[in-house]
Amino acid sequence: MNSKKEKKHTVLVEGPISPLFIADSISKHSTKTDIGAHAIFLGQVRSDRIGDKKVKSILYSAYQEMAELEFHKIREHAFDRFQLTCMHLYHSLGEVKAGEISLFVFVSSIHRADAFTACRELVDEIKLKVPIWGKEMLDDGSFVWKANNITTFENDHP
Amino acid sequence: MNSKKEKKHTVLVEGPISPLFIADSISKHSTKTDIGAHAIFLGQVRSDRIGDKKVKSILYSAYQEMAELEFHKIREHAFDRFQLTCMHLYHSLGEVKAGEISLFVFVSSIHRADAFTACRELVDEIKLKVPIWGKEMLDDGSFVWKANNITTFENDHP
Amino acid sequence: MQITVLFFGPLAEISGLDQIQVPDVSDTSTLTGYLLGAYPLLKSQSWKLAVNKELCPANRDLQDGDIVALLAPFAGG
Amino acid sequence: MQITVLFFGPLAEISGLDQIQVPDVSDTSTLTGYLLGAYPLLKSQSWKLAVNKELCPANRDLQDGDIVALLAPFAGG
Repeated sequence: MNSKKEKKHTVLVEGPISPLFIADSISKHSTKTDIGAHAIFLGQVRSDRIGDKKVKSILYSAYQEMAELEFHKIREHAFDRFQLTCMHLYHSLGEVKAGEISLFVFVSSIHRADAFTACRELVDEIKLKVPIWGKEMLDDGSFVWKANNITTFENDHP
Repeated sequence: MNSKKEKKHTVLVEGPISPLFIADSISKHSTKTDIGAHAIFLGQVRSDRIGDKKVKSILYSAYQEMAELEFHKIREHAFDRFQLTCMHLYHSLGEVKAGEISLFVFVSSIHRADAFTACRELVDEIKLKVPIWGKEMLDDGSFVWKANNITTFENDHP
Repeated sequence: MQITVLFFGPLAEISGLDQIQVPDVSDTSTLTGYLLGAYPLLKSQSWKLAVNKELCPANRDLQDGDIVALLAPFAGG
Repeated sequence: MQITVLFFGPLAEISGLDQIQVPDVSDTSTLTGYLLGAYPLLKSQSWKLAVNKELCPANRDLQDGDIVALLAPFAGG
């Protein structure tokens, strides 16, 4: 266990993640001259068609205490399996419009293989394990609830 | 063949790639509301130890006409194999200091699998196929030539 | 004995409440039966239970003060 | 008949020149022999040839005006 793992990390942020915030995160790594590779994933809200309507924005909500715990576990699990120098995870709460960014996964390593594999697996785990919900607001004022992984929930009332 | 493929793209840029340039590239995608996933790779110059010396910067040079042709082929090859909305490739020429960014690969797609796989393969292909050289400038004023893939060149004089 | 039940996202729309207190339920099966009786629309939804922020895939005993959350399919990312 | 030979990166340091003109070489094997004779330090280096911006893995005929590049191992990224 190193100190990187033990720091308290803010993951859930209000509103969209701005490109300038991303630039600032990248800049902060210029002093870490053992890093050779950064892998970044950005989830952008799509203006999907739902019937004859279109998604204008997603309203994200979460079971915050459990979400933070899950992000922490996902983080530890990645640090245990990959040789990583840094990891930063951010997910939006509240309204994120189509075209804006709601997920920012940023992993850095000495060589690129670790960053690439960790980044991809982190995104999969976040989508699968973190209790976040998204209400897709449509252009006629109605809404539908988004679901990433409905099959793992089907008929699962314990 | 769609129009995305046919545009002339600037790939080789003078000096390091700045975080603000990256932010600006990301911002430009907010109007493309069919994009759900951006995968980004950044290559950062490492301050590797070489014996008792340290790398201060890399001086990149290229066989520019061939490099541009290779970038173009790599680009086409990725568009043929993956469902991608956009692709942007940038590589530095000239001096890039340790901690600065020399490679920026930016791929966007509707769903994340295409962006992730394409991004990783693009980086592999760029390292393997593009005629770019890097002179690692050391802190005592000496230098060494960097090589990504020496084994594929070994004893290969035709 | 008192259990706090939390509702989130689409399930909070069904219950009309963010949380309720349920007395005298000894395990998660009993609690599930109670919830399906109280909110029949839950039968048409997919959801899982978490007990004290841990997913609960099988029946387990509950203790006074436990916090149980009803979780609809996640949509992060 | 005239072939242009380009040197890049570490190989330009060996040749001391960015490019030379070589007359009367009919194929890449002959050219390689000429270059190794003219610049013996090339023997200790790893490199490939590109003819008109295409890598050339086996011997091939050369034509007047062809541009041949000597490429040391790449270091992009």
